[in-house]
Order: sequence, then structure tokens, then C-alpha cells
Amino acid sequence: MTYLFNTPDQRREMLQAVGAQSIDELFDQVPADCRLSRALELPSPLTEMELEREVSVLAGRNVAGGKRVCLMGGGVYDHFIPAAVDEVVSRGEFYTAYTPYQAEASQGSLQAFFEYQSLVCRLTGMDISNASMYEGGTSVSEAAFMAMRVTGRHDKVVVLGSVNPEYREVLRSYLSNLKCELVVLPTPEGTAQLADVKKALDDKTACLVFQHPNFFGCLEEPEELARLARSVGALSIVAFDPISLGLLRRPGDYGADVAVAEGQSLGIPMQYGGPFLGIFTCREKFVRKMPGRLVGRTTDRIGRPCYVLTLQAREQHIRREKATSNICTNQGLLALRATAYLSLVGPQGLKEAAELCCRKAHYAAERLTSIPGVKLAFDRPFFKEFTLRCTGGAEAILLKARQAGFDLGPSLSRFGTAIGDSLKDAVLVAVTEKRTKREIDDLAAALGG
Amino acid sequence: MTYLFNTPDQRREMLQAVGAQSIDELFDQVPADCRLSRALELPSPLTEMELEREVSVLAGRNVAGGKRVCLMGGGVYDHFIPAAVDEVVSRGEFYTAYTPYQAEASQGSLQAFFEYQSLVCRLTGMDISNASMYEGGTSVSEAAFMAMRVTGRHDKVVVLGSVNPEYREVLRSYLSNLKCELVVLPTPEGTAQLADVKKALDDKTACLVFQHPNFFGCLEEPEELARLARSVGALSIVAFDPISLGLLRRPGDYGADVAVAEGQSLGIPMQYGGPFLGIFTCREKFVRKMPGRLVGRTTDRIGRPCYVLTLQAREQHIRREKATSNICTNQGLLALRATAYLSLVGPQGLKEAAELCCRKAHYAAERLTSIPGVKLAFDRPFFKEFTLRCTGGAEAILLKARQAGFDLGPSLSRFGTAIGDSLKDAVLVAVTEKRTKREIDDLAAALGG
Amino acid sequence: MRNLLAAKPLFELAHAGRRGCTFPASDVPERSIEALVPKSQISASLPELPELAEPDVIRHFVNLSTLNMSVDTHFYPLGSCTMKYNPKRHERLARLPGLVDLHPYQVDEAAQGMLAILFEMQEMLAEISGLPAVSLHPAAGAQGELTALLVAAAYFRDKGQHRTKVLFPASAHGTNPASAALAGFECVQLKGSAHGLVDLEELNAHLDETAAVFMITNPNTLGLFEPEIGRIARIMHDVGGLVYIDGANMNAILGITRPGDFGGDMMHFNVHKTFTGPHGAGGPGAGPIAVRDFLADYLPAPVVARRGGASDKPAYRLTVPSKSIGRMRTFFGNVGILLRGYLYLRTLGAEGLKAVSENAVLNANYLMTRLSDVLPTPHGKRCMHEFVASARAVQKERGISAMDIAKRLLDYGFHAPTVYFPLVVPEAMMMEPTETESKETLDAFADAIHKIVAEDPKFLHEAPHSTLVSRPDDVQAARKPILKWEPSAS
Amino acid sequence: MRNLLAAKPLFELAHAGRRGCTFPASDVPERSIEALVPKSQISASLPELPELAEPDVIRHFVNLSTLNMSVDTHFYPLGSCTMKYNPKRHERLARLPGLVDLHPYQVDEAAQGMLAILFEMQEMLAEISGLPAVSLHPAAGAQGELTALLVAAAYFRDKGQHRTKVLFPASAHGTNPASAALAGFECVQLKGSAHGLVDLEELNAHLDETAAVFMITNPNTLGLFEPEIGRIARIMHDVGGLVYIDGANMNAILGITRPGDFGGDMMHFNVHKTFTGPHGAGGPGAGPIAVRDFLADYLPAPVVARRGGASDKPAYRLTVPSKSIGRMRTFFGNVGILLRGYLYLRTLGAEGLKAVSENAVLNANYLMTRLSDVLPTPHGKRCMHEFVASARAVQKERGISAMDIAKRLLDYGFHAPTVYFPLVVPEAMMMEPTETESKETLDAFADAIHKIVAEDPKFLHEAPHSTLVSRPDDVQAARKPILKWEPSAS
Ligand SMILES: Cc1ncc(COP(=O)(O)O)c(C=O)c1O
Ligand SMILES: Cc1ncc(COP(=O)(O)O)c(C=O)c1O
Repeated sequence: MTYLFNTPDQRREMLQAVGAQSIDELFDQVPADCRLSRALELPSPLTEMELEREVSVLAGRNVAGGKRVCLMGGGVYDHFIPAAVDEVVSRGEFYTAYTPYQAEASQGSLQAFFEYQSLVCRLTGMDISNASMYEGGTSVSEAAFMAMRVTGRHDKVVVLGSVNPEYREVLRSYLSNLKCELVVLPTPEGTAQLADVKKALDDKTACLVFQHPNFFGCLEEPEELARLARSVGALSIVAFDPISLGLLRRPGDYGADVAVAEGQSLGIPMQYGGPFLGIFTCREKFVRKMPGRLVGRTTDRIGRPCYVLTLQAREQHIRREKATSNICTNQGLLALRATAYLSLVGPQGLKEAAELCCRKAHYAAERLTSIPGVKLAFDRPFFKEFTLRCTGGAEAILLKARQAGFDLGPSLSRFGTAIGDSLKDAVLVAVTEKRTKREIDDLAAALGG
Repeated sequence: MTYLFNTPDQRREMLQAVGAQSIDELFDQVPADCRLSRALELPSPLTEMELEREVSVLAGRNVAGGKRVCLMGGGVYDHFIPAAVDEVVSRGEFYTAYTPYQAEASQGSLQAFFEYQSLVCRLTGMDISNASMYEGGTSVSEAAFMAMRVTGRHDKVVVLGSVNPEYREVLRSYLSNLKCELVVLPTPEGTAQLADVKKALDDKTACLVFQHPNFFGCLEEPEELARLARSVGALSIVAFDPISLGLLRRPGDYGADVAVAEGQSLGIPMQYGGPFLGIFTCREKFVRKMPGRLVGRTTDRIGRPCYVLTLQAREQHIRREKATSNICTNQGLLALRATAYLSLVGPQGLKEAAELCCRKAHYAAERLTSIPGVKLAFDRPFFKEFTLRCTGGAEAILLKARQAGFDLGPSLSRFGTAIGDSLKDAVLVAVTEKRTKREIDDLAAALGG
Repeated sequence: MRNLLAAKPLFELAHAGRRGCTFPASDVPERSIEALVPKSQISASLPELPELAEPDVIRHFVNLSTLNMSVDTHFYPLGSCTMKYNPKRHERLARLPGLVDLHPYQVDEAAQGMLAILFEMQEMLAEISGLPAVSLHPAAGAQGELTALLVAAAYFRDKGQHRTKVLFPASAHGTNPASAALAGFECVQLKGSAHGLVDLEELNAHLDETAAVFMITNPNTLGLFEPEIGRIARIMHDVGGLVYIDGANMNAILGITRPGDFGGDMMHFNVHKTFTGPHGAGGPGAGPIAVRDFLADYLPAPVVARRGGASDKPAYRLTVPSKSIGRMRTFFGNVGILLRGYLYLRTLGAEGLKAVSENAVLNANYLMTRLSDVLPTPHGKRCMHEFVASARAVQKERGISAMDIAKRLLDYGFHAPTVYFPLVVPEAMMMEPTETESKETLDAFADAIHKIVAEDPKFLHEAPHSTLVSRPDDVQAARKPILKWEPSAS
Repeated sequence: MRNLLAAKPLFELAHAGRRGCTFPASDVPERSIEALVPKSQISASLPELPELAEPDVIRHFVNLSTLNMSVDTHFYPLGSCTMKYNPKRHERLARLPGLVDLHPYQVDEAAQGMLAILFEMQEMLAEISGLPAVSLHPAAGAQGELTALLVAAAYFRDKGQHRTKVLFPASAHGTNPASAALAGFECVQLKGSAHGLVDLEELNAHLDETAAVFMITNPNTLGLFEPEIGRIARIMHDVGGLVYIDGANMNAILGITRPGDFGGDMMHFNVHKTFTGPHGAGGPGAGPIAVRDFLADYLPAPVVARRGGASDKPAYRLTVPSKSIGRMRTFFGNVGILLRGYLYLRTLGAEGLKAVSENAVLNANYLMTRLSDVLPTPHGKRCMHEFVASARAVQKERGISAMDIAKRLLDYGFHAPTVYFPLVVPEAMMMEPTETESKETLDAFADAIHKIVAEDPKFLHEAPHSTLVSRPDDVQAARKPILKWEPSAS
């Protein structure tokens, strides 16, 4: 009982002060017929030493870390995380604090989140950023809901088939009890067919959602897509890859109305899927309609500059059912990770990382497609990730790679109908700045290239 | 160049302010004939990512951590380290601070070291503790030198053969350019022969040095040894095992004049031999003769209680060649580890740990001596460590164990003449609270027991 | 030991040409980037990120951190937030490479250790809630609510029922109505009783065949256990609706009573509260939900299943419930936080978990008693894990508001309680000490409050006095929002 | 954000019966402890350690930490201490299980990765020093001195020479004479020249066939490079003695000049200074020594050797030099610190290392220039990596002492320079900015000093004003030392 403070003698004293005979008496308000009359059936307690032993054994049963070489993608990537990022988020004053409602006791977090918002605006070229959403998928949904509020159109949302299937599934769930139609435009060539997009959009459409680079790794034509949306009064919502902005044009450059992202690449470990970081940015004019917390700068009683949570009137704890979102707990500590990461890499580091990813991915694509039976699924430019089709089947190549110490994937069959049968022999391969030529060569050799 | 701040433009500005044409000019004081006219030949620089990759590979070439089971001893032990200890020493304010000379800017370290001194006094039952020495071996030497100062006897130091051979070797080196005789009393039965000790001590003897539990794991008769020393006016110096004090009598209880220890067991990882913690405690009356830093409590300008480095007149930076030791940089951060460790385990935890070590060591001794050809070297009570003789040779049993995932040892042959040929088939085995019955059984089985 | 220089805005610390993290040169055959990516896609300039060296960054953020209060440094009795101690072993173990470096799309057979942990977490939460089917998927409590409501919607759709209303008491947390609205329900807010409890008549008055879900936090926001919870559930079930238990206050009743036992059909846990997340200055959390058997098939995907019987296939796998509402987020869930919750539960066991609630409730009652002379608690003679005291008396007598006391507490080295919530209590001060605080701390805190209410009111209006800033101007912040740093603004 | 409650002495936070770390029950067959260990050996009572829970301990030490200044938080221009930034990658990598969990007696074939690192560290230090034989064994600089002096003693003994004297300038660091005395040498302290350098005549006057070693810090304590170092070495060699270079100030000359090139026969490095240890609030350090070929056989054991040629034996092994003086401590050395030094050198490479010194020297010269109007530097128009300014003028004119300025700097958020050392400079303020500080920081520091010297002297005598305590009473502390907490003393 390492965490409980009061000793039996103290508990007695306290009960006496309270005027109760026993601790049980304090629970008198709980009706007898609701009380659990037995002990919970949970595994027996463990000391720290035992816990460490047991969990280390379990961790050892995962194929991860150590000598593995990770080329997996699909929205989560094995990017390098500088040690200084870990150091920043390891400060107890950050990670054991609550949401910074009490401004005087939270200037550290508040300023850090203000800096996060500022950095993300600069990264994306967008006007404003909130202080984080749950992750990339819900950011897309929140963006679509905001588009409905902004446009007043609640009937139709158009999303490209080249958008991460999980993002699309989340959107479908979020819309499942509403009357809004979700139109998914197939992208058999790996990217949007502009003519189809144009056809799908109309004056009932709240927004067009696309991803760039998209789920298959391919580059879309973002400026065109944003223009098409604009032309029918819909918002363009792009899901981008933060690392790609060390090389590619920014959402603000190509006219996106809302730019969201999974921020995992910015210094966040893969940890089997979360916690990650939902980045959410948009045009200034949407500020009072946007979801999520915002930190603003102001001055204090005697004019000193300081930071506070602001525009809270949008949020659930004030506006309740009229709130712009139901989000309360967000992903503060991950936003702090991204802040530290962006501060450390700076413009030049981000460029280096992006170019390394790009170069190595192209080298890997070249090497892997030299393997008989393996080819690129799409003839489209890509950034750091690409889709391979494998005559021998997706699972076979993944297994072969895994046995040689390389993790590829996911296999697109994992996504079922959200991707469809036509790509069930396909796998994703992502190459980050961490991979070396040697590893890529070894992988190709292991796969028979 | 992640660590260098000034950019080329700033360097130019600064040079201008300084009135120099170039950085080179600043080095004009270095005579030309001393200047290195070539670049240093060092390995090429590595980015953080490369460094991590390279060092991880090297770390992987050591047989350590992960799935190994460590039963090695000889002064360094695989005790459990609570995560909270790591958290405390990971605070940048502690580990990136200097020696707390500037008291107002160092109250955190000063108070922590004051608490360290207090805890160590309570642990040992001794009057005073300094704020740390390098490690156990030099603590022994420093104690012997203090004994010479205190007794005014500079001719003879007596040390038992059952003292850690490395402690004895250090003492020999420290005395190598002095006229002091170092008498080592053999302990063929594993512990001191009191009659021999008595014979060896005389009124020229500065001190008697013994270890308890001793290097072979055996328990000495500390009270008798202290008494024998006292009877000739020599100081008794004991090297103890901090964990053993959860069970065994304290140096203060049995009348030691000086009690020193290797503090590694108190929350410090094994890290191939250092940095560790030299514990140094003694009687109050030696305070002005003792080596090492001391933190004292005092009050400030307006009477507030506070902490300062004190009795610095003993130290090299004030007393120079008359100083009580040459130590300057000590082992502050390791003292902080021990402070956190002792605070966390408390009296009850220390008792639990000590008893677990003792019980498991005895179980292990029983199991291992049931292996044909393996027997205890000494018929003496022991605490957590014991010496085995192996008919098949020491190296053979170590190798066999190692191949099965168990690390034993060291083999006593490692210590050459400091131990002697009679024990060259012997190995040490230490059993900490971390070991399980299952592991011990598996080890015994792997060795043919 | 403040260093205001290093705490300047990040952007003002930057200098052109400085580098933090650098990357190695490319080792693959050199080709120009334009040969790989169409030039039209390439940005003409780099993002305008600040240029800093690693020491700048560390000194900046370490200094910022010291401007925070936190559980590691201060007593933090923020009501409704369960600011308990976050054990350091969790941080160490959650960092094990086999856990932290695991890609979410790693195939099941290569993630058996993780799946075993998550499966066991599902099982433990089912046992603690008394509700057999668990989804670890939701990212936080609010998403748990939304998820459960969409599960309910799917269930009703499946049964061919058209239920449109979600009901909740006025004291409900803001996420309850917000989630209901987001899920496409109509929100019905019920007035509470004079005792701070659910008013059964009011509830009855709003019930009909369109009632889908009644959402209730129990123990409620006033720190009271709804004595009529059994009847409330029966009434709701009688009209064919479901009862949702907002589990934010589970810290009061672990091993004492279970939502499934007092009539709940669905609930969420806030792992970052009850199972010591930690809070991360706002997040992340994890908001797993537990539901009754008949709702299990609608749970979002994926859930972890264990293969029964002997098999040479791996024991654990991800599955999709047969009528699943789909996903509510990408990937499995906020695994890093779930893991910490798992470690907590494995450390405590059944007895330890019950002791958590016992001590949380004892601490709250003790503190309430210690403060009763100056800050009486209008609702209830006893409380559960938290209580809502009122500063109305000192406000009337001495002109000292709840806000004044809260701000002044910072000077005494304590974080403030939640103030002005819930609205039913005038000058509300909602205090939740949690079980990981000692009597000594509670006494010191109570002593501080006693001193504060005797201080000069004018002095208190200007509190805090020891912090870097005092009483920020929220109105100014909202009127002309400055939401990012700009060169001119500095 | 101070929490003075948590910063109370540890012992006052304790409460009987509270537990922090607990251990599992024994799993081996139960036997009474008395059956294992003689009763007479067993303590009748437990040590009187405080009883605390984990949250107590964390909150206590985290709060204490915030009472420190440190490199992570503040500019720390402490002269002679090389308070440079400690890279975070070092902390991460030094924690790798294969390094941190390695037992020192692991056999060589099972420690090849570690031995490879240590071997390469030896090689790199040999190259940097210009002295071919390296021992990584000593625990800190002072132990490096002692070790080298014992090496010299063994060498002279071996050559049948009876040399008894160690000479050093008056400005030598205290460890130099202390080490010489400990090693059994007679200490001869030489007066310095008016320029703060070695006085050659004075040196000559003390040289004879009993002179063993001349110890010299170069660059010296005034931040000046001894221009006559070549001649000094020749003089010393001419009488058959050896020259020891105290390498504490190596940060000034990395890749610029090498002790082996300017006549040194032996030297130590302070890895915790030059190669960014970190300092750990007093330690640990690592004080490897490098010596000339003819001294190599006397080095302490063990050293790492690489097997030449093809062999199926492991490449690296520990060896004992043929005439080794033996060990100076247990085990290999302060490996954790050596490792950080290794990581630093591998990060920087030759060019980076030279840039360290260039920038360290530029920063020092710049700061010296910025302060020259108010705190002139009496010795030298230029300095190396540090300089010793004097507050004599402000002291005379305004009654403001070096101590006043130092203490007041704390209020401005800067750590103080070293004061009143070396003694040759009146009102000395010894400043070493290091290379990891920016011009902006140096400017802010210089600005602060300019402000301070214009402040009210009386106000300054009572500085610092913003810290928890101000001007502790050292005399009281030493007169009746209180060296541990006792119940009565609180
Ligand atoms: C009663 C109650 N319900 C719901 C929530 C929302 O949970 P979360 O913040 O995890 O989304 C909270 C959190 O503050 C709460 O206190
Ligand atoms: C010039 C000089 N020599 C020697 C030393 C002693 O080194 P260490 O503290 O590592 O023992 C120091 C350290 O302060 C020093 O500055």
C-alpha cells in the first residue's frame, strides 16, 4: 500500500473528528441493496519488484523495439525522437498537473500550449490552431462537424477514398445517428479524379475531406481540391503529415480551410496506437466555431503579460449541448511533446528529416520493386510511404520480412470493406529518416530482391 | 553542432566587440611551437540518431540486463531500485548543479545531503557521516589515513585477509610511497582468527580494518574485533554492507570507531563498476579530522534555518597540503540516490529486503551444494553471499551458468595473489531480494543439481 | 529560483542559424528531390519555426515547468478531478521498449504481450463496473459518453425503436449534454432536488417512449451518492430506456458498489482520474466503457478476445463485435494511459482498490469536518470522495469570496479547489483531497484556510501575491483573442 | 511555486507505520532467521529510518530540487567549474540496460561492447592529450593527480632515484598540494609572477635532484595560457623531473594545443567538466590520466587492451600493466561518467571539439570585454576560457563587494561567478561562461551586473532578496556543527 497515506492510528483520529464509528459508516449513503457483498475478483496485488518482472515478461512477448527494423506505416511512423523531448515531458510539474484552469498556478502549461498553437500555425501556414484534439481521426470528424456549423449544411460530407480508412470509419460512426450523408469517392488510381470530385460536390456539401500525402502514400493535387470545394461553398479539409511539411507546400499555401493531422510523427512514440495528438487548424474567421481548448495571451491585474484558457464559451463546460465539441480532457502532454520536438528540429531539421524520408522511401521502393512479383500499386508521386502489390500475397511478404527482423505493413486487407478487395494483395511500406541504406538492402535481400 | 550557441554572425559581432580579427587571434597567447598544426584524429561526429544506433549495438554486445539472472557479488549487487529513486536523480536541478558552495542557490542539494548524512547515521548507529567519498575502496583508505592522524601512529595498519581484495589493493597503493607497513592477516577459515589478530596488533598500530559481512560472505565477530583494536589504542574500521543492516547489528552497536561502506546497494545501478558511493561514518570526536564534505545546519541573516557546507577548513581548497584528504568532486548524485532509496524503503522495507536476501541466499547455498563437486568453501554463517568451491574448476561452472542465462561470480582467481592459489577453484555467489525460488531451482538444475 | 530570461516566449529566444536536432546526411544514392517529387508540390520556403539549440529548449521548458503547480509538487484538491499521486513505476514500465515501440498495426501474433495486458484490463474493468462487456477504445471520458450513446442508438435502431431523448440532471458535467447533442439526441435537463439529488417527479414527468438514456454521475457532483439510484434505474428501465453512469467519481466506490449493481447499463471510466493516468496538464486520458451483455455486440472495434481451448494459434486477438458501431478513433485506444491503469490495478488488487475508496472518502469527510466552521457544506452531513463547501458566510460577513480564498491558497503553497461549480451551491468550493494525501497535509490546508478567512479582504482581492502573475484579465483575452505569438505582439 | 510544507526535513514528514517501497513475501521454504544467522549478530531493533510513502518522498525531493540553481535552469558562470550544458542524449543512452545493468566482474568475453567503448575512450583521450598511455581508472581529478604522482613515485623508485619534492605555483588548485602530500611528497609552493604566470627564477631556485614533479594548471586559474610552458618543461626535464598538467581547464585548448605537445609528461582530465559529466551537485566525476610512453607500465590496473591480428578470442580484454602501481579504487572506474564523455566525443568529432574551445574562449573574451568598464580584469588583455575580474574599483568607490554582486546576481536569475579566488586578485570574480551559452545570455548577464553596481550598496549587502534564505551564518555552522537531524534540533 505504497500510495495510501494514513496509518491506522491516523484513520482512527480522523474518524473521531468526523464523528463516525468506522469507515464503513461513511458509506451509509450507499443503499445496502447496492453494496457489493464480496471482494472484487482481481489478480492479487504485486509489489513494484514483482510488477516489473511480470510486465517485463509481457513486454518481451511483443515484437517491438530492440533489434527490429520498422518500416510500418498507415498513419503511425517510427520517426526519431530526440532525448530532449522525453526530458521535457518527464517534468512532474507538467505531467502531473491538471488542465490549466487556475491560470496563476499553470503559467508553465499555458505558455507551452500557446507556443504549441503558434508553432503549429507556422508549420501549417494556417491562421489558428487549438491546443489539441484526441488524434488524427477525431480531428477529421471534428473538422467535418465544424464545417457543418460554418456552412449551415448538415446533409452531406464528401470524403475521398484515398483518405485513411480509419479516419473514414470514425467519421461514419460520428455521423451514424445523424441525417448527414457520407459520400466516399473511390480513388482506383491512388489519388482523386478531379472530375469525379467535381461531380460529387454540390451546394448541399458541407466539406470535402482529403488527405495529402494520402493513405496510400501518394500526393494529391491539394490546390485543385481546395478550389473545387470552395467553388461550391464547401470547406476543404485536409489531413496532412506534419513531417511532410519540411518539404511539401503547406495547407495554408494551397488554400485549405481546415488542416488537421495525426501529430504522432512529432516526437510521440508508437505505443500500440496512442495516446497521440490531434492537430486542428483553421481559418481565423472560424475561431468561435472551432472545437477544443484555446490558450490566449492577456495581461494580469497589474498589466503583466500572461496566458489563460480563452473563448471557453465554445466549450462543453460552459455551453453544454450547444458546445462546439464534447471534448474535455485533450492531449496536452502530447502537444507538449510536439512543441519540444518542433523547437528542437527547427526549420532546417524538419527539412532534413523530410528529405531523408523522401529519398530513402524512393530508394526502398526501387529496391523492393526489383523483387519478382512485387510492384508499386500506384503510378503516382509519393513522399515517405508507398503501396506495394505482391503476387505472393500480402501476408506472405509480411511474414517473410518479420522473420528476417523487418516489420512492414499493414496489409491493406486489414481494413476490410473500407479499402475493398481490389487491394487485398497490397501492403504499405513507410520509410523514415531512421532507416539506413544497409537496412533497406538487407530487407530487399531477405525478400529475394 | 547542437550544443554550440553562437551563430557565425554573432561570432563576428563578438569578435568585433573584443577587438579581434579572428577567433584564431584569441589564441595568440598559445606559443606557435605548442600549437597543434593538424586536426585531431577522432572518429567522425555523429548525430544523435546515429549515436543512438551505434551505442545500442555496442550495449547489445554486453551480457547484461534483459533476460539475464544475476547472482554476481564481490561488492556489487543486483538489488532492486524503485522507480522513484530514478525520478529523484533525474531532476535537472539536482544533476546539473555544481557543488553547493553558493548556499542561497543550492538549498535543495544542501538539504538533501544533510538528510543523507542524517539517514546514514541512523542506518549505522554512528555519530557522524560525511557527504560521500568516491566508493567503498577509497573510503577504507581514507579511514586508515584518518586513523593515522587521530592516533598519531603512522607506521602500521592491520587488515584482515577476509577484506575485499580490491579494498586491500587500494590501501596498498595509497600507502605505496609512505613508510607505513600494511599487515594482512590471512583468514584461511573464512573469518578472523582472534588470536592472530591480537598478536598482530600493537601500540604502533593505527587501525584494524575488517569487513562484515566479509568478502567471502561470512560474518565476522565485529564486537571482538573492535575491542581488540581498542585495547591497543588503535581504531577499528569496519566495511559493512548497507543492506545487511536491515537484519544485523549496526557498527555503532558493536563499537566500531569508523564504519565505511560501498553504498551501491542503496539504489545505484551496477554500471560496470561506477560511479558508486563511498559511505564514511565515524565517532563525533574525529569530526575535525575526517575527510570529505560536510553539510551543516545554521541560520541565515534573518534567522531562518538553512544549510551550508561547513568545516571546510579540513578540505583541500582551504587547507591545501594539510587537508584531511585530497577529495574535491565527490559522489553527490549517488548520495542523493541513497537518500531517496532509504527514504522509500524505510525501516520495514530494509528489513524485508535484508531478510529476503538472507533466506534466498541460504536456499541457494543449499540447492547449489547439492550439486556433485560443489561445496561451501567456509563453514561460517553468512548473510547474502557465499563462496563455493567447485571440483570442476571455477571457470567451468561460471561458463555453464552463463550459457543457461545465469551470471555468477566472480571467480576468486580473478584477484590473483590478493586471494591466493588456495581458493582458485572458488566462486562467489550473491543472492538478492530480486531472485526467485524458481530462478534458483532453474540454476541448480542447469548446473546439474 | 526564477529565470525569466529563459521563460520568454520560445520565439524570442530563437536566433537565425542556430540548430537543435540535426540529422545525418543521406546514405542512399543521391538524386535531386525534384526528381522524386513534382516541383509544384515542393514548398518554396521552410516553415518559419524558431531556430534554437538544445540547451535553449531545455532551459526554456524546465523553467516553464516550475511555473506550474502539480501533484508531484503540491496538494491539488481540485474537485471532480481526482488529482491523486501518479506512481513513478508506471512511468518507468510504460517506457519498456516492448511496449512503447510497438506499432499499432503489428499483427496479433507479434503483439501477444500487449494484447494479454489489454485483455486483462478489459476483464478487470468488467469486474469493477459489474458490467460484463468492455471497450478500451475511447480516448477520454467524453468520448466514452459519446461512444456509449452511439451504442445505445444502434441498439434502439436495431430494436426498431425511435428514441430521441437523453436526460440528465442539471448538475451533470458539461460533457454529458455535449456528447448527447453530438450523438444526435435531444437534450433534456432535469432540475435537481433541494438536497442536491435527482428529483424523481421531475424525472417521471419527462419519461415516455422517446426516452433513450438517462445519464447520471454517481456519486454526483456534490459528492453525494444518489440514495434512490435503484429506483431511478427501475423507472428508466420501465419505459424501455437505458441508464448511463458517468464514472468520473468512481474513486469513491471502488469495491464498495458497482454501476452494474445499482442499475447502470453503460458507464465510462476516467482512467486518468480513478486509475491515476496522470493528467498531463490537460490530457491524455482514456475513457473505456463497460456495458451490459445485450449491448456487447454494438461496442466499437476493436476489442481483445481470448481463444478458448487448446490451440497452437496465439491466445489473444483483436476482433470486431458483430454489430459494432465501428471505430471512434484510429487504432486501438490510448494504450499508454490504459497501461498505467493496468499497472495500478495490478499493484493494488481487490483489497488495495477498496482501500483507495475508503481512504478517499475518509479524507474528504475529515477535510469537510475541519472546514465546517468557516466553509460549511450545505448539502449532506457526510460526503463521499469530495464535497462542495460554500464561502457564502465569509462572503457576506467579511466580503471574502470563494475566488479570493482560492487565489490566496496559492500563496500558501496549495492548489485551489474547484470554485463556482456546481452552480447550485453559492460561492462553491469543491474539494477532492484523494486518498494519497496525508492527514498532516489536510490539517495544514485547513489551517491555511482558517488563516485566510481572517486576513484583510482587500489583500485577498489582490491575491495571489507570490505568483508570477495575478488575476489575468479573461475578458480582454476573449474580446480580442491573441492565440499565437507574432513578432509585432511582443 | 514553493511548497514549504513538503520541503520540511524528511524526518519531520515521517509518520510511524507509513510505507514506501515494499517487498514480496519470501518464496523459499520458510526457516526462521535465527536458524540462518546467529542470534548474537541480529539487531534487536530496526534502524530508525523515517517512515514515508512514495508520494511524500517525491514531493519532498521535487520541491527541494526547485531550491537549486543548475545548468538546466540558469546561466552558471562559475569560474574553474566548466558548467556547460549536459546533453540529454547522454542521460538516455547511459541508461541502456546493456550498459547500466552490467556487473563489473562480468567476464571480458561477455562485456565486449563496454570494453570497446572504454578502449576507444582511452584512444581518444590519448589523441586529445598528446600523451599515448591512458588510464580511465581515477574517480575524479584529484584522484587522477594522486594516481599520477604515485605513478611518478614508482617510476623514480624503479630508476633508483630518491625524489621527494612536488612543486606548484601558489595559484594551484588545492587538490594539487593535497594530492602531493597524500602521495608522500614534500610540497613546495612557488610565488607567481606579477603577470599571474609562473616565475621562472623562482622555479629554478627550487630545482635540484630531489625535484620529482612540477604540477601546473594550463591554462591557469587566471585564464591565461603560460607562454613559457615549453621552457618550464625543459627546465624541469633538465633536472630529471616530470611535468604534470592539471587538465581542469582543457576546455580552452581542445584541438588547439596538447599537454603532450607543450611538455607535459602526465595529466588528468576532468570528464565531468570538459566532457560534460554532469556535475551532480558535487559529483560523480571521472579523472582519467594520460602519461608518456615511459610511464605506461606503471599505470594503475586495469586498462583495456585490444588483441591484434586475427583471433577467435574476444577483441578486448582488461589487463594489468607490467609494473602497475595497483588499483586506486574498486572496479574499473566511474564508467557512467566516462560513458557520457565518450558519447560527447563521438558526437563532436575533431572539428566539433575544436569549436568547443573556440567558442568557450570567444564567450569568455566577449564577457570580459562587456564587463571591463565596471569589473576590469587585472591580468591579461585577453583570456582563454575564463577570466578573473576584480570588483576592487566598485568596492572602493561605492562599497560594493564581489560578494554583494555575486549574491545579488541570484536575484536577477543568474548563478554567481566564483568569488575571492584566486587570491592574487583582490575582490576576485572568476567567470567561465562556457561555449554552450549564447551571446544573448552573456549580454543579459553583463546588463545585470551593470545595473547591480548602480544599486544601493546597503540593499546589496542584504542580497539575495528573492531566495528562500539569504547569507547563511557560516561561522555559527562551524563553531557548533549540526551535521544531522535530531528530534530536539527541529
Ligand atoms: C463528471 C465528469 N464527467 C465527464 C468528464 C469528462 O471526462 P474527460 O475529461 O475524460 O473527457 C469529467 C471530467 O472532467 C467529469 O468530471
Ligand atoms: C584546477 C583544478 N584542479 C583540480 C581539480 C580537482 O578535480 P576534481 O574535483 O575532479 O577532483 C579542480 C576541480 O575543481 C580544478 O578546478
